[in-house]
Amino acid sequence: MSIVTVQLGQCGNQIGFEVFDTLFSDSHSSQGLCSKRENEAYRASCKERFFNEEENGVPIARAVLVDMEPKVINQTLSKAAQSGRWKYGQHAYFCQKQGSGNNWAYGYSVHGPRHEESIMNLIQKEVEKCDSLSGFFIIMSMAGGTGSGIGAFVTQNLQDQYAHSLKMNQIIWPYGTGEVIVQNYNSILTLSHLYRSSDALLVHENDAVHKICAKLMNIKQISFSDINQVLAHQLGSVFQPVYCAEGSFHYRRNPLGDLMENLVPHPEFKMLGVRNIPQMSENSLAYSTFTWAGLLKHLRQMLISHAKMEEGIDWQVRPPLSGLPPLGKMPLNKELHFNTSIANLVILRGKDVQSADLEGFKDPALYTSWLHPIHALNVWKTQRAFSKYEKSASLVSNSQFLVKPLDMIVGKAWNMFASKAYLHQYTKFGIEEEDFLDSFTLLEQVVASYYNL
Amino acid sequence: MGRRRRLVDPAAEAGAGALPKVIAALSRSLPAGPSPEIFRRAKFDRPEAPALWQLLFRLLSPRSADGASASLALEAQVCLVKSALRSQGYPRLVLAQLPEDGSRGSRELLLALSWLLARGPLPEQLLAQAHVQLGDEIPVCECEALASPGPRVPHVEAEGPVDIRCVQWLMGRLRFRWRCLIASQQEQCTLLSKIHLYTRGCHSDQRLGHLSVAETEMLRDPEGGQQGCGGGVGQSLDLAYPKSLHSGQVPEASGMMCGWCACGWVSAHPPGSLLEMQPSLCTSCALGCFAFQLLRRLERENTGLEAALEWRRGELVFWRWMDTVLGACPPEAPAAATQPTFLPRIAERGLGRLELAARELRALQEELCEATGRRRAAWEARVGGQGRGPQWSSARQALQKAVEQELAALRWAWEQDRGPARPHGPHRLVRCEDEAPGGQHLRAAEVIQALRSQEACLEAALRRLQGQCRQELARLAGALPGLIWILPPRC
Amino acid sequence: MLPADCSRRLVAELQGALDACAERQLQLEQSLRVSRRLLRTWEPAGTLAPEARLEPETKEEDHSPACTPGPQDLKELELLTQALKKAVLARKVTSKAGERAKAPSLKSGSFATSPGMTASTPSWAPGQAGSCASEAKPTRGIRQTTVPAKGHPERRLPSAGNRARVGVGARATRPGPGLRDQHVALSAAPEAPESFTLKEKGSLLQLPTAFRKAASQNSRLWAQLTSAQPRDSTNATAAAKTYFLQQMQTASGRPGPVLSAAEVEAEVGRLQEACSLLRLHMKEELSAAPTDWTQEYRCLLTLEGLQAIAGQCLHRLQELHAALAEQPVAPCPVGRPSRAPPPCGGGAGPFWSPQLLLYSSTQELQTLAALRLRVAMLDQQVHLEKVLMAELLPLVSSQEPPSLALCRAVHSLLCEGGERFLTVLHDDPADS
Amino acid sequence: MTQSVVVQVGQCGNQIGCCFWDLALREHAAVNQKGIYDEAISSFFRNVDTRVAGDSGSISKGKICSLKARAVLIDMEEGVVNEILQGPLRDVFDSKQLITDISGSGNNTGSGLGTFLLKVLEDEFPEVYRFVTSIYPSSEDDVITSPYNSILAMKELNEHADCVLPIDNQSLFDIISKIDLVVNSGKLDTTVKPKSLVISSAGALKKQQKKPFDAMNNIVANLLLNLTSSARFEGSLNMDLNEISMNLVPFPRLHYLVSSLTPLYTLADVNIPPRRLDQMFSDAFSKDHQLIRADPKHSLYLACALMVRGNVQISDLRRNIERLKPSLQFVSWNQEGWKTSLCSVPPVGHSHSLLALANNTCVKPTFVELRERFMRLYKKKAHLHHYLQVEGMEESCFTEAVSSLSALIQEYNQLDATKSMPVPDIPRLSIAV
Repeated sequence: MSIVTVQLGQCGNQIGFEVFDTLFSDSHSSQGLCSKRENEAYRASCKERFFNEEENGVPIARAVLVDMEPKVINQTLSKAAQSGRWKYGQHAYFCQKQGSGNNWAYGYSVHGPRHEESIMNLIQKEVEKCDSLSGFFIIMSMAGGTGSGIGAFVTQNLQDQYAHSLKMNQIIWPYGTGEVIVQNYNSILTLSHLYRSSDALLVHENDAVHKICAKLMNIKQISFSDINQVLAHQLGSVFQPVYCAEGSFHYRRNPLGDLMENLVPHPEFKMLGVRNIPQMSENSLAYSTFTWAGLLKHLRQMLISHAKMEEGIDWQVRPPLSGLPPLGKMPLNKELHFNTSIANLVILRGKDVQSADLEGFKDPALYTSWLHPIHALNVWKTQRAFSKYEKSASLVSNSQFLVKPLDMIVGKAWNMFASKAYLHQYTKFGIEEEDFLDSFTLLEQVVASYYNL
Repeated sequence: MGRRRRLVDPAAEAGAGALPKVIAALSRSLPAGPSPEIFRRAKFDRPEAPALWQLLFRLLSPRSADGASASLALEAQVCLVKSALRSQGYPRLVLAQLPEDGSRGSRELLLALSWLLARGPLPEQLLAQAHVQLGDEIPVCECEALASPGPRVPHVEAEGPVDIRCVQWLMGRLRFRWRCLIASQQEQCTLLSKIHLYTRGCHSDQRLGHLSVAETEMLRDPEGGQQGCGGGVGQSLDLAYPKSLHSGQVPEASGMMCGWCACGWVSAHPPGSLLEMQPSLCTSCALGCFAFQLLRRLERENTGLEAALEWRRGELVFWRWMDTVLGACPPEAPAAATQPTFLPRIAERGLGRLELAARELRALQEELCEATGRRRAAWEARVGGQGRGPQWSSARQALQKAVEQELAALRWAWEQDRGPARPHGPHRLVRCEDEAPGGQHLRAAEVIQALRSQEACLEAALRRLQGQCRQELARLAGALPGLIWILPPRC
Repeated sequence: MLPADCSRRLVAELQGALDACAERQLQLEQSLRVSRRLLRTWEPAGTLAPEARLEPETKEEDHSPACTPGPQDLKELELLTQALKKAVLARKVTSKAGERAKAPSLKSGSFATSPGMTASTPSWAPGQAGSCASEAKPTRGIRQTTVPAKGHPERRLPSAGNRARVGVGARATRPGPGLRDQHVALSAAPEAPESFTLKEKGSLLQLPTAFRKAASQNSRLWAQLTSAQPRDSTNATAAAKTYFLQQMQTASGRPGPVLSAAEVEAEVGRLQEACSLLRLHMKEELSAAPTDWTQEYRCLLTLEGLQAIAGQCLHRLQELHAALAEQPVAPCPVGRPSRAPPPCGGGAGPFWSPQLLLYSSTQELQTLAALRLRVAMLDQQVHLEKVLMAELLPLVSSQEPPSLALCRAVHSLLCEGGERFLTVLHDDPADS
Repeated sequence: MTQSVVVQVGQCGNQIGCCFWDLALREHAAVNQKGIYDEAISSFFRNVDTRVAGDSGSISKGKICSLKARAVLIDMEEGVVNEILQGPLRDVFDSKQLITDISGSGNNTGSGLGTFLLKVLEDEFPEVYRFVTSIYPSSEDDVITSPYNSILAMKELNEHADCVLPIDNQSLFDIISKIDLVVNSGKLDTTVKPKSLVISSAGALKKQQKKPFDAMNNIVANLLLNLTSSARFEGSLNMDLNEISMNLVPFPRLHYLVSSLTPLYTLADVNIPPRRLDQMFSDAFSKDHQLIRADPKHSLYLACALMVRGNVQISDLRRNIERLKPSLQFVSWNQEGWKTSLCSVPPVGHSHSLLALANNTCVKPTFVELRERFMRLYKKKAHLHHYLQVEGMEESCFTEAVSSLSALIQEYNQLDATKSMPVPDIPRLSIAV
């Protein structure tokens, strides 16, 4: 089954490129540590999902590029074309000459409706190229204006027009210290709208990825390209093909559906975070060996201690004694260190994957009291190694990972809202105080629901 | 095929040899039908019970007669037969009292079998359910699916109380599953349509014009054996199904049937049942050749059909014989009626459904009562002062009659189950871009129309129920002070 | 936390629905695999089918024996496989020699080649399918078909059709000496492989004769059986059956037929349908604005009539309830109760009849299929809604004060289809 | 790429404008060596085939034929514009882009006509952002009625501009002196670079005498250059012009942004070894680098933008923000009020540069002073009659203007008042559980 990617805004387009490039390089790498036949099947599966029939031997990404200024789109298109390995569709992009100027309202209420037809037509054309459509990846930033505003608008349209197809929004969470001043406003508007129209929000925090670049990848001067590559790596490690079931040698046909069914069925819990291990520079990789037990031990601790990477994990954090209700006996501050999960998906790739033991993730104490680990834990495997890592593990988690950042954003936005700062920029384009209040209400509920797991 | 057919016209050969032949024909037309000798011995209640229990089990649970339950212990089969017969209204309680181990009661079972045979064309129904599906079939209704029997394999059920959020979680999962199903089905439609299009003009039957998946598959992979039992199909099933379900027949069956209609077991074949083939045989028997298999199954079905025809022609002999069997039975003790009997699990779901219906009806009655009361009062106020001449009374009678007729029609609508106009059952899909090749075939557009109206009805019903709930909850919310309820914005 | 019995019921209902869905999905996926395989390039026997390629190499050996027919067949297949391998090798050599540097559509990764590419066996054109002489041939080998194709006077098609016929024919007569000949022929005269895709050459396929015969016999028999149906009601047989049933009833020592569970379910179903029809009718009646007294009177009469019918339905329901309550309950170890028997079980009639359903485009087919699912889904939703209402509404209203979390969840489940949720705020933020 | 139109009004406006066009052309020439008319150039230049008459001569792709600035030159005297038309930049404008009059308007073209145009533009193109770079007179200004002009202009700026970058002559003058000091001190290893943006050879205007005005105009032109760089060139974090107003203007009237440019020697044609990159960030917040006499560090920030050019990465930016943040005071509801952009193309001849724009209450003193000077004059009704002669000008115009300014000052006062107060978090919506 195929997935159509919609890349929106500067951020969405830059990341989209890196994602396709990662997917392509990995599936064409000969370092998969598996048989040639298996490698071919893996490649075919990846191709069906993300690329169209080739044109002169060059596969075409199943993607639609949207931005309100041509600069980034041109850059992205030509970067892909220059790679010579894959490219974007000739007419699969839409751009305008005027950006949304960081104004969510402008993207959502002006650009969106104005260009609705063109954008939806492009998407439809892409959809028609799929024998079978699983759903959409919508890559966008949360704080900008084009990606977030038009992204929310487009997602809503997709919800109307392709109600049954799955919609996963890949959202880039802005730096806590700010890159856009109105980012908290834009963010709450984006999130609240997506909560209504999207099925799952896969969130990447710029801060976290930035740290990974600095600490794990050893990059001194970190560029957006570095950040996007790490991000693409994480996404690739989740969405490259994996086997259907234990002992199966068929690749999963609809991973998006499987993922959602296992992670986001509850309407109040749609935010997913990704963690992966190992992640390191190519130089260090050459000297490293890993065991599944070691990787999974770290990954588990990353999960429960809310660590964003394998370095600096707090090993003191322990799951609450099972049997005890998570609230109550524990001192409150201790409680906050432990990250309670609703549901987790662990993806393992590489050598001897069948020997990996996942008991550690099956502990009921890791999960909210109302969901049994049978419902809450899902494991995907393939022995095909991912991107030069002999063994690697990724975790997609619906847990309290994001509740604090969300709480922060809502809090800051609320402070600003209470002083009515910047509101005129939004009301100018039809987003009224009422709309803000709706967004606050919804997100406060989400925060409360996540806190009260 | 183990048995050669000996076709004899029983009508021409009325006499001593007729009965065994008719019974033999019956046997051949039933899945795993026992030999006539067993029938004969059963008349005298000889210990032939296990074979008959098994036969009845296959007859009564065709759908679960695949690998999973075919291997059920005899006790379980006995229990299932008892409950199935009971739920169909089998009158004799003696059956219920037969030992659970299935060791005894061959005559009683013979009676039960005959009872089933007397009630309807059982062999034909079984043959129909198991027919070799050559075309891409699609049921044009959802009746079957709606009457889904639920899962075969018992799963982990909730132990003790659960949180409402868990219910929400399961509900959400269900929504996702449906969506995935829809996506897969759309894909299957695309592929099916392609296969039909590409094989245009290949079918010898002019009405069909193109090949079906099963037919194409047969051509695609005639030497299936070399490629590992049908390449993908057998293999995939092996992995997709729980091991216990795996019998060689299943892959074969599903490999060739369309299954695309997702109506699941409409087209699922009771494996080998008709074919006198034991499931255990399947993995190692001559399954190698898909085409060969298909042909063999078709031929077996033909044999079954011939046998059924033979049975039809001569069954009178059987019924006369059954009279003697019944005569040999002691009458049931009246006390049996008061003894505790088994009952299929109607209780939970059945009673629940009954209560739901009663609740709905009661609500409706209240509404009607109120509405009528108001109308009646209004009406009386209006006509109170007017004179009532003979003209009035005749008009009144005419009106009463009209209303009666109208209501009778309404009542008829549900008493007749569904309107006969609506198409039902599986149909063979044929791609036909231009005019139909003659005949009164069903057209997709007609089915779509029928489905649309059904959809509209169901949507309305759902909205009504949701509205009801909204009112109820709003009433509750009103009773809580100091709180603001903020509803999600309506999209 | 929900009470235990409520929990059990809801979870069981939802699990049941989930499992049913999963089962459908499984079946769909199986048939999808077949369809996808059909649409890919057809690789001739002897090479691995694309699906098989998904297997890691280590598994390869384990697999083949599972389906090997028997020692005899095994031997044949072995020979055939060898023949094919040699053909492949020979082809590789020739192409390396540069004679056929540009073999058509030979993709890397698929070492596809066609068996039976010899011109020595008699050719057979599908166009003259009527004169299908091949049926007489007892060989279980592979013969090839030549198809007159544009530009190629002798273009070969690896006719699966023919091979199918062969496989089928082989059943009647055990293999002759053909295979060995084949072997020789194959290795002796390898030819350029041709990919066969349904898209390009599907219309050249031909069903084997034996199969066509059996199929037509099959439909003839079905027709006979269906037409034999009226004969069933010949007086003597019908009378004998009726008599038998009566005897059974009498012998059971009970006066009349007992209401069976299935019947009860069916009747409840009918009454439910009745209820919705009545309601629909009531709505119509109430929404109409009577303009004169006859209409007003008629409306009144109708409403009263409806009320009466509703009363009767309710009464009947109570009777059913009573009947059920009489029967003691005993659990049964296997199987779940089925809902009412399908009204169209094995078809509207008792028999399977091969009716046709014509569709004109992929889109139409998709619409049809999607609608069928939609109807099934809605039906399930309505059912679940009712179950949830019955279980949850009393729970919410009985609590004093009701738990807000429960209220919210119930609202989401019952009023929003579980897709959206509401928020409850304290009126005054300072209060909290 | 968003395209912009430059409207240069009055003597000052035209001089700065032309300096800007000159610098922009050099910048593009350095980057775009193949001479292709690309998106970057199209943001501020049209490509015209001069052989074709009329409007149809525009070329959207391919080689550069003849570049025309997207500009309108307006003055009520012919002098400056004529000077331009005779200078090296004459080919960048065609006659249709010039509006001049010989009547003159007595030293108030920029403030009067310029601000009037704002209203016209607003009516005509409501969706297009209007940025104004306005030069505020120093207290020693030789035009006696300048307070009147300024206050009247302020009202228009208040109401019809989206963003105003106030610049005062005094600050520019101080900066020039500082650059001279650095360049001439000889302490640093300086060499004159051949291709950089040399004040003395700026060339747009006659260079008979090296007036400080030229150098001062050059600073403002550089400000514009950096302001538009992200719109003109690629970068990993683009900032469109409209984003400036969106991010930096929390309340419609508080749209006055204090700007600072660092390193200052990028403004000189000297090659000074770069100091640590971090120093550049520190400088941007120092009093000496502001283009208006103000001290943002000791006032309240409403918002701040850092527009970086050259080989600077996001990590450098984040590090410096973290470093500087503690020393700066941000309004309570905008503690992370940073807007950042990265443009990969540095100014010609330099490795990097930074333009900081701050919405800071430190502009207030300038306004207060302006009002005082106005009041001094207005109390005496001095020179008022010159204005009242003009049709449509009434005394109410003055009172309205001054109250508009006072209201603005009042808004700043209120914000300043919150500066030292601890601000409790506003209670959020309270979810009932």
